[in-house]
Amino acid sequence: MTTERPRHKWGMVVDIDRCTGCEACVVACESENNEPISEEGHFLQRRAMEWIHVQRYWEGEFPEVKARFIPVLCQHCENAPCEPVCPVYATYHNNEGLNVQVYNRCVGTRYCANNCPYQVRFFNHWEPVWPESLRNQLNSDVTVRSRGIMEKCTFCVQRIRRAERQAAQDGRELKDMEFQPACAQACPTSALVFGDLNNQDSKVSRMAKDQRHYKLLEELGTGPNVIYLKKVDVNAHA
Amino acid sequence: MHTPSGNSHQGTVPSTPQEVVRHGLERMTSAGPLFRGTVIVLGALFALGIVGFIIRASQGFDDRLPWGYYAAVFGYFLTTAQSAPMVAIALRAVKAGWRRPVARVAEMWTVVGVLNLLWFLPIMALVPTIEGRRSLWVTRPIGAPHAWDLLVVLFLAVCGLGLLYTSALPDLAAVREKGSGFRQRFARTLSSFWRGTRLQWNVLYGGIALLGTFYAMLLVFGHALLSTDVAMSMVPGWKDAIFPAFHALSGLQSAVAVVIVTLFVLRTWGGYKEQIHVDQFWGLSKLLLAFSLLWFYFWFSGFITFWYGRAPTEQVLLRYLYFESYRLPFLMAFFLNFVAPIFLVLLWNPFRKSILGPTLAAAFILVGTLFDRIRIYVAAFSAGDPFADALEHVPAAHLPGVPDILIVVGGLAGAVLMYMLAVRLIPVMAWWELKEGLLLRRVRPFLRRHMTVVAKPD
Amino acid sequence: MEVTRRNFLKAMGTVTLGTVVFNACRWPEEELLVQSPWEIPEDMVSGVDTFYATQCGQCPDGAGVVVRVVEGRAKKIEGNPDFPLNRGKHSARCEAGLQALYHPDRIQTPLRRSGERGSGQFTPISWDEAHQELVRELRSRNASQVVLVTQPLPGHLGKVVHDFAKAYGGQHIQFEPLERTVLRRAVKEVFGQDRLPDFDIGKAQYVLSFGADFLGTWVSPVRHSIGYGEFRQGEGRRRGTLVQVDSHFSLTTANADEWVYVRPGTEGILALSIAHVIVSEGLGDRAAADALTGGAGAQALDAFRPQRAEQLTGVPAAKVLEIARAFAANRPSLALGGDSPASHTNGLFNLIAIYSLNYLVGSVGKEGGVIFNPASPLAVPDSSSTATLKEWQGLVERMRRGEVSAAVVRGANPVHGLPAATGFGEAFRQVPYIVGFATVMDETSALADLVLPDTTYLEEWGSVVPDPGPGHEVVGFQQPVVRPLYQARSFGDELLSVSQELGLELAQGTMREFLLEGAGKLQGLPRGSVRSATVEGFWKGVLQRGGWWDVNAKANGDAPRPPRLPTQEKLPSYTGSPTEFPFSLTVFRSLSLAEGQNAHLPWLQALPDPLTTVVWRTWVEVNTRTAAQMGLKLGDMVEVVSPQGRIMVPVYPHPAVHPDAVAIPLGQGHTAYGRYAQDRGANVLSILAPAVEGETGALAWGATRVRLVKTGESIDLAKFEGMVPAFPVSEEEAVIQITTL
Amino acid sequence: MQERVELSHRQINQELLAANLKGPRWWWLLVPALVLVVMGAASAAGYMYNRGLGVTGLNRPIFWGIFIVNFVFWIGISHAGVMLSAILRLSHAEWRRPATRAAELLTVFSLMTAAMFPGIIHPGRPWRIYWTFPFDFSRGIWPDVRSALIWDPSAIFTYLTGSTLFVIIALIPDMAVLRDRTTGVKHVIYRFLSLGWRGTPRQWKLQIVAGILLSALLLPVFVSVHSIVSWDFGMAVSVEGWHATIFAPYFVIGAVLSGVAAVVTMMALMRWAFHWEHYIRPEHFDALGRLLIAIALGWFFFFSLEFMFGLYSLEGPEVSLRQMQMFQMPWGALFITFITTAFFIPITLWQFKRVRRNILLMFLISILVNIGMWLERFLIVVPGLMRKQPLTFVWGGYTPSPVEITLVVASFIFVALMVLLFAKVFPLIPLFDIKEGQVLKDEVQVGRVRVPAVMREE
Ligand SMILES: Nc1nc2c(c(=O)[nH]1)N[C@H]1C(S)=C(S)[C@@H](COP(=O)(O)OP(=O)(O)OC[C@H]3O[C@@H](n4cnc5c(=O)[nH]c(N)nc54)[C@H](O)[C@@H]3O)O[C@H]1N2
Ligand SMILES: Nc1nc2c(c(=O)[nH]1)N[C@H]1C(S)=C(S)[C@@H](COP(=O)(O)OP(=O)(O)OC[C@H]3O[C@@H](n4cnc5c(=O)[nH]c(N)nc54)[C@H](O)[C@@H]3O)O[C@H]1N2
Ligand code: SF4
Ligand code: SF4
Ligand code: SF4
Ligand code: SF4
Ligand code: SF4
Repeated sequence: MTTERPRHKWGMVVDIDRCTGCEACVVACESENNEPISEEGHFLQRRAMEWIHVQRYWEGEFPEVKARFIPVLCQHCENAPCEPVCPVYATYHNNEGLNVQVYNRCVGTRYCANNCPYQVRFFNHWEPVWPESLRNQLNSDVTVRSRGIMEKCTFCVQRIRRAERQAAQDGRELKDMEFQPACAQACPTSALVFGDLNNQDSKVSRMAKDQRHYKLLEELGTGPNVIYLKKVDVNAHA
Repeated sequence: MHTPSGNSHQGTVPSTPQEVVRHGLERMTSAGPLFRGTVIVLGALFALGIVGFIIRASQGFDDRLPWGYYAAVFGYFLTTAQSAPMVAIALRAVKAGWRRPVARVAEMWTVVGVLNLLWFLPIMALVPTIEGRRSLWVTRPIGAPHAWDLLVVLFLAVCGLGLLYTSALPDLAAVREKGSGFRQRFARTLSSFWRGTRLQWNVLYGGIALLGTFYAMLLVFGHALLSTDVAMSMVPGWKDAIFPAFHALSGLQSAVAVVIVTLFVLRTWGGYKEQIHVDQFWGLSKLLLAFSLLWFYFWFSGFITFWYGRAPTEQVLLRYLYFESYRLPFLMAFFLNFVAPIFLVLLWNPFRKSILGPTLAAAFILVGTLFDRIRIYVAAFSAGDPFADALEHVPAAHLPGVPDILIVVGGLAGAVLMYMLAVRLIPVMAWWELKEGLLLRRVRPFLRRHMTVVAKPD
Repeated sequence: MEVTRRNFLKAMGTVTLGTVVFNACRWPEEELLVQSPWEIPEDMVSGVDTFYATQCGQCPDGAGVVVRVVEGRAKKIEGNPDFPLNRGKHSARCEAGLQALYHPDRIQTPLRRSGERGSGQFTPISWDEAHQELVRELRSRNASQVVLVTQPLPGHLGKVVHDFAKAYGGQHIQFEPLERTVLRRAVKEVFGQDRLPDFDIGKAQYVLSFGADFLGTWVSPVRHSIGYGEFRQGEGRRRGTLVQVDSHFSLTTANADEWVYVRPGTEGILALSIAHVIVSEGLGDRAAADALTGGAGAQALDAFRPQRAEQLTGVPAAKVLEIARAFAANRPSLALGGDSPASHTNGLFNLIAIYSLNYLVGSVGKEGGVIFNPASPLAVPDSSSTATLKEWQGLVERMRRGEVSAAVVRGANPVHGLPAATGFGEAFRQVPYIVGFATVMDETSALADLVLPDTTYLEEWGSVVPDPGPGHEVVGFQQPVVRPLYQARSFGDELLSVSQELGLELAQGTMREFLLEGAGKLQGLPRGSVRSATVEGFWKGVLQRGGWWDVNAKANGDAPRPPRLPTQEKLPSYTGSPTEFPFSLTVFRSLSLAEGQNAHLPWLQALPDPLTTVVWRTWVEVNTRTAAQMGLKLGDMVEVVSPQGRIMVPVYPHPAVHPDAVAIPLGQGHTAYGRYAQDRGANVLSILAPAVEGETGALAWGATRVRLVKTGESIDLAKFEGMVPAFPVSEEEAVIQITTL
Repeated sequence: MQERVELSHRQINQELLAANLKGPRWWWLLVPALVLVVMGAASAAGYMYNRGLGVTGLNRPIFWGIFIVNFVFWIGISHAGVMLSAILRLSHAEWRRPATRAAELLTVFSLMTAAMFPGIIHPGRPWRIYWTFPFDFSRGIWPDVRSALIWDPSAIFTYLTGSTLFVIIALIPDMAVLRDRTTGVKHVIYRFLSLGWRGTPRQWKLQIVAGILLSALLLPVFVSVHSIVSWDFGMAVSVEGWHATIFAPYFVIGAVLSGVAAVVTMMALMRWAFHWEHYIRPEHFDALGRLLIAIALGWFFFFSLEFMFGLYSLEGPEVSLRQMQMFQMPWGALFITFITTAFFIPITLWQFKRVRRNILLMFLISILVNIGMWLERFLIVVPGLMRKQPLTFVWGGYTPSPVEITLVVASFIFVALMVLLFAKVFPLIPLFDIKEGQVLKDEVQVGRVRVPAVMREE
């Protein structure tokens, strides 16, 4: 029953010159994707989950101190180091550029997490628990993972599918910017933009060609589908 | 139990100590036309090599590129001739009974160390400074790598000669006693103090062991150092921890090969049919098999890690060293160092147990190693700017010109020439070891058969 | 022997197996189900969803949101793309409204206190009973002795409460911990406006911000952030420059192109010094300069010569010149201020000086500058002014004197949110009768005699007139997206119903009907985003789009007249002597928990502070060097001692805090407020001096000095950052790449 | 000098079968105690299955901890068996005879133990681990052969099967001995296990051929197993401390070092526990000591290369990883412990013959070596993950939890228990091998000394 899908190549542009570090994207993603609540203990055990998270890097010393922010999520690498190491194909590349995580297949070796250079894979060390009432909020489009399973940003694949179904129902092509994943949708500064990199006219394609573009840890050759736009600092000695 | 049958020792071996020396002296002194002809040809080739060198040198040392083949020969000497004594050292260490005719043949090759020392001097001018590039020398000790590499090459040559001299002492003493002419004078100068007292023998045994150990460690260290300083670190982005070990291992493989080929030559044309037997080939061919497998294993360990890692720098390196620029030398090396010796020869017991089989495999390996050194050193010298962070693109291969061919051929000729001349001065068989062997071997009846019993003194 | 041995082994085996099995018998059921290993769940169709437009109620700013509802359950809150204020965007706090709705500690039924006040013992009662009791009590009391305490209430609910208080005769008092009183007064004095203006950051070329954390927590962060995105990399414009003059390293400071460290409380002096430069160098608008100085020109500002300002503010004179010139040259430029400058005893002086700068560069009422908001088209509160600390102190006095016989509290938590030194908590306990409307029991409602289960904003009708608005008329409509949970009843409905029984002159019917009436008025205008011939059509329209707005209905009237700038500096004063209390205390809102209103929501508790990445805790930021000198490491517990009290908090060595200051976020230290908030962290308000801003009587939350006392204890401080402070390992391998483009 | 005792076959049978036929008293005290510990560990595992891996100290980014360390460690120990049996058998090392079965058993049991870690202890969902096997066509999903975690089980199971066969084949003659000396149920069991062994020449020949064949076949497997284990790490392009080309041979030789040291430990224990002074003699420890010197030196060479080439890259994260490893507590302390116990202390002490022949000292040193080698794995696995890539924001730390420590400690107890159980049923020293040695031993008179010799067809 697999249907032939148009060959999209989903990607995201992250303009870190726009990003303020407000973390709206973080909660949006947690809410959309049924991420377990990260309790204090989870942080102390360093097992907190934030599929997208904002990293802060310090530079310099007081008073010449700078703090810079960068949102980091799964880069949906074209050449993903996490994929070939998974013994059971629980994480694989689909033909739309997504690094897909099939929770049900995962046996929990955590090899993929070791081999993800971006550290964006999160393991369910504990069974996630929600108080009964909070379970009402769980997104019915997204699996609730159990313990022993790896999880990570999916590019909100459920939203992609929903939009595709809608477009199919309406008998039309998907439109650029018709939908956004939760994080990009929330981002107040529009630092995150999602779209089809195969479509030359899409916003994301245009932005990806900005002269500020770079990829995280490009030297590893992972071929991320997340493209960053450099931070501008007029005072930086370049 | 299950080793080859054929009690080959009986009867054929000079069975008394006196016989051993007499036969040896005879072989040392009688040089036939074949020998002379070869020496002349080699001498001529060597002279041509010097011409090649002069042509290169006249172009100066500013550009590294034209010197790639010259460096490859240096690496080749290190891998073959200078590694050959390892065979003697290792076999003595494990007290292999069949080593006795092999040891001197192997350690005699250290004479080439002197040539390689001279050979290395121009290379020092070619190695770039380490500031701002990858290098084994993370912080800079004085003159690194130039000083240290030179020291290693120097020590290797000296230590090699020392080892040769020490182990040859009793035999030189024998030449002193039994020989004549310049040979005797030479032997007398070098061995006048040797009286064969118990103490002297003990010092000798200890000295051989000590120098051997030292040589072995120095050699491994030298492989690591030189292969890194003169090859790997000159290719931007090449970070391959196994490479020095691979270089050393390749040295062991070639060492065995060199010894096998030398044994074959000595046996076939040198008149040592009685001393050199299928036993020696059989023993060495086992080693050759092991080293050839290890050659693949070490190569593969490095290769697969880069291949699987798929980082762009590593991909470019693979393309440069294996798939594009130096594909031909690599394929030759791969075939000759691994595929041919293993699958054509060594896997098949009848071949392996023969004299021709191992020799053929060894010959493959010697040629293959030459290609391999070319792949490594010429690639290192033609990789462009060693101060770059990584290879951005695949540099083109550097093809040999006429001077390069002259240098390679001349260099090899020179090395063989040195060996041939050395054989005239120092016995190529360790007579004292052969004699010792005679003492420790017995043939005993066992069940309904006779078996050789070899005693192993502690 | 044989038998015993065998039995022994057997026993051992059984026990071993037993322990394993026994241990594993609580195996989660799902694990034993055969899961499909090849079907990807995301490929499967699940429920059908509906989207309802409504208003964000997570903070007073008012954003339009769309709530995704599947089978009657709210699943996701998203920005309403149509809503002019936030245009589809929202903040982390907004998103977490779902957890306020489904909070596991929601009050489910009306409760009557059954133990000592504050003991937390309550008995559930029926709504009927509760309602009767409420009516009875209100009827029986002297109305003038009754106070109605709420959070700032905009729109129709505000109107209902306001009207109720008026008709009934009680006092309605609105509470906000870090008040905007000074800001409102400054806007009034400088621009002559009652409503807060909109700052057009997106079109500005140069933004000079004095202390305002406008990207994080100040006024309308989502709206500012949308503008900021444009300001940075908007298409077809030059990248703007943001200079942050601040004594605290806030999220906005972190994002500024330049951080100008200024001595706390002297921002006004700096602003005036900048004005001095602009006026004296003739860089600015001449007419404005004349008006501001009363025609005296730079002379009038002589007290603020850069050299002198340098001594007072600590900002080098050269820097003042540089900023002044850049501010004047790169127009449109915009000056705004808040937070730190407003938090001192000279707050009004500071803000007046700061906002006046806009006149000099012609940014008043202009694109890329300060844009004014028109009054609401409906007669509902459009500016949520709150009581000042002075007024609260007055109320405390009245309570102490027994002049308050009953209090009805809704949505406000002054017991937690007023500085402990005001004595509010004590006084409040003496009020004879307290009614608390709450969704989750907080410190204030926990003291109530009658606790009524309120609805969250996702379950009730209402409206919002955003303050500040986007520069034109907007009325946001709020509708329930799910049916009220448990027995929750909307405060507005209950108040209307009570008023009817009390026979007060108030709107009849329910909140929905009241709102419908308001919709009718708008429909009658007829202009704006939704137009319809019928009220029903209009109603449907506004509910679909989440509100009504008219982009052409802008603030009218003449350009405001510039105020006269002060000629003499006004310096802040502190509580606590510098020798005894060497550090000035910076109190700041938590990005996620705000002033504590959101502390009950686990997503927000778990949201890392953007700079320290600390979660679930309160911490004190001490400069890295200072901490090292004092021998303090991450997680070392210290007592922060002010003249008013002490709290225990762990240290976070912070590279960007001034060596003479320490900073503590608000938000934690709850003794109630549900499982996620209770008993975690410390409430810095409990050591704050009840200092007031001299002119307005507002809380001066920056006026306290403290000292640190080592306790020798240490905790593991939960934070998101790894085990080493994040720094770039090398320039080539920088994660964040920089360009000067 | 080799000291040998003249032993009759009867005496050999008596002494070596004592444990099987009678059983020492301590066995009955020790085994239940060990069972208790293993039971405790089983409960810990049950607790972990129940709660999830949260009960470990694992976290992000340290996703692999001491379970994997222990896995690598036991795989390493398992190399002892084949290393000793196969290589020594192929090279006719006479002193191997009493050590072979112990070594092989160590292989089998440590492999079993090792396999448990990635198999049923370490994964998040061990009850799904069978998904890593190609077991079902209808699932439509096959394991991904690109994953080293698929190579792992394949290699390990091949190795386990092969080495088990190896043990069984070597057991057959001894089973027959036991069969002939028991009655009742035991007799039936031993009769079954001896597979109709009558000791005919044909049977002997087959047994020997099978042994040789298995030796030769197992050698590549033995190399591949640990190479593959090393590739679990080396292939990870993302973990700078892991992505080194040298890992395969470095791991293999490290494994051999710890494996042979473990054999020393075990032989000392066997000698003391079963009073096998006649069989396990100082000369064996001496020989093992010399072997260990060579192995340790080789290991150190690879270690140095690995370490130096980490720094060679001059990459920030890599350098800071090394810095942390050496200078930051507790890693620095662990590092010093590791390098002194795994190398410097042993290599120094082993130089002395008096040490090599002192069984207590050898026992203690062998334990030191394995403490060091365990730490070596720890220092590879954990710090590498702690400092992954330049994303310093995520750099983390790791402390193993009590559950992890319990399971790791219990793995040692488990192996001991398995060996003890085995010792109850099977002889720990191969009777036939000892007897063969007795038959083949000889002496040669050289001058006035009698030199020990071994009979051999050569
Ligand atoms: N294949 C199949 N077809 C059937 C049936 C069957 O069993 N199988 N059963 C038949 C029967 S008995 C029935 S009754 C029909 C039911 O058919 P429908 O009436 O189409 O019922 P649903 O699909 O359950 O839901 C209708 C929509 O209402 C939305 N909704 C949920 N809550 C609210 C709300 O509060 N307000 C508003 N405005 N919308 C809301 C939901 O999101 C959903 O999109 O289907 C009939 N058709
Ligand atoms: N989770 C969930 N629950 C729902 C709904 C939902 O959408 N989701 N929808 C609700 C609604 S709208 C409805 S109408 C109800 C429907 O609820 P039900 O009335 O329970 O409907 P069905 O599930 O279709 O079951 C009808 C039964 O009648 C049997 N049946 C079929 N044909 C005949 C017949 O000719 N004669 C007899 N005697 N039996 C027959 C069928 O085999 C079946 O067992 O479910 C309600 N419950
Ligand atoms: S970012 Fe990590 S998880 Fe995502 S595709 Fe790349 S390697 Fe895999
Ligand atoms: S943790 Fe799961 S997804 Fe990751 S490698 Fe293991 S089985 Fe595959
Ligand atoms: S794309 Fe979706 S899953 Fe990925 S980070 Fe954004 S919201 Fe989360
Ligand atoms: S929501 Fe946007 S601006 Fe805020 S942290 Fe995320 S990416 Fe940055
Ligand atoms: S700032 Fe306040 S009103 Fe605006 S989206 Fe966030 S929580 Fe809602």
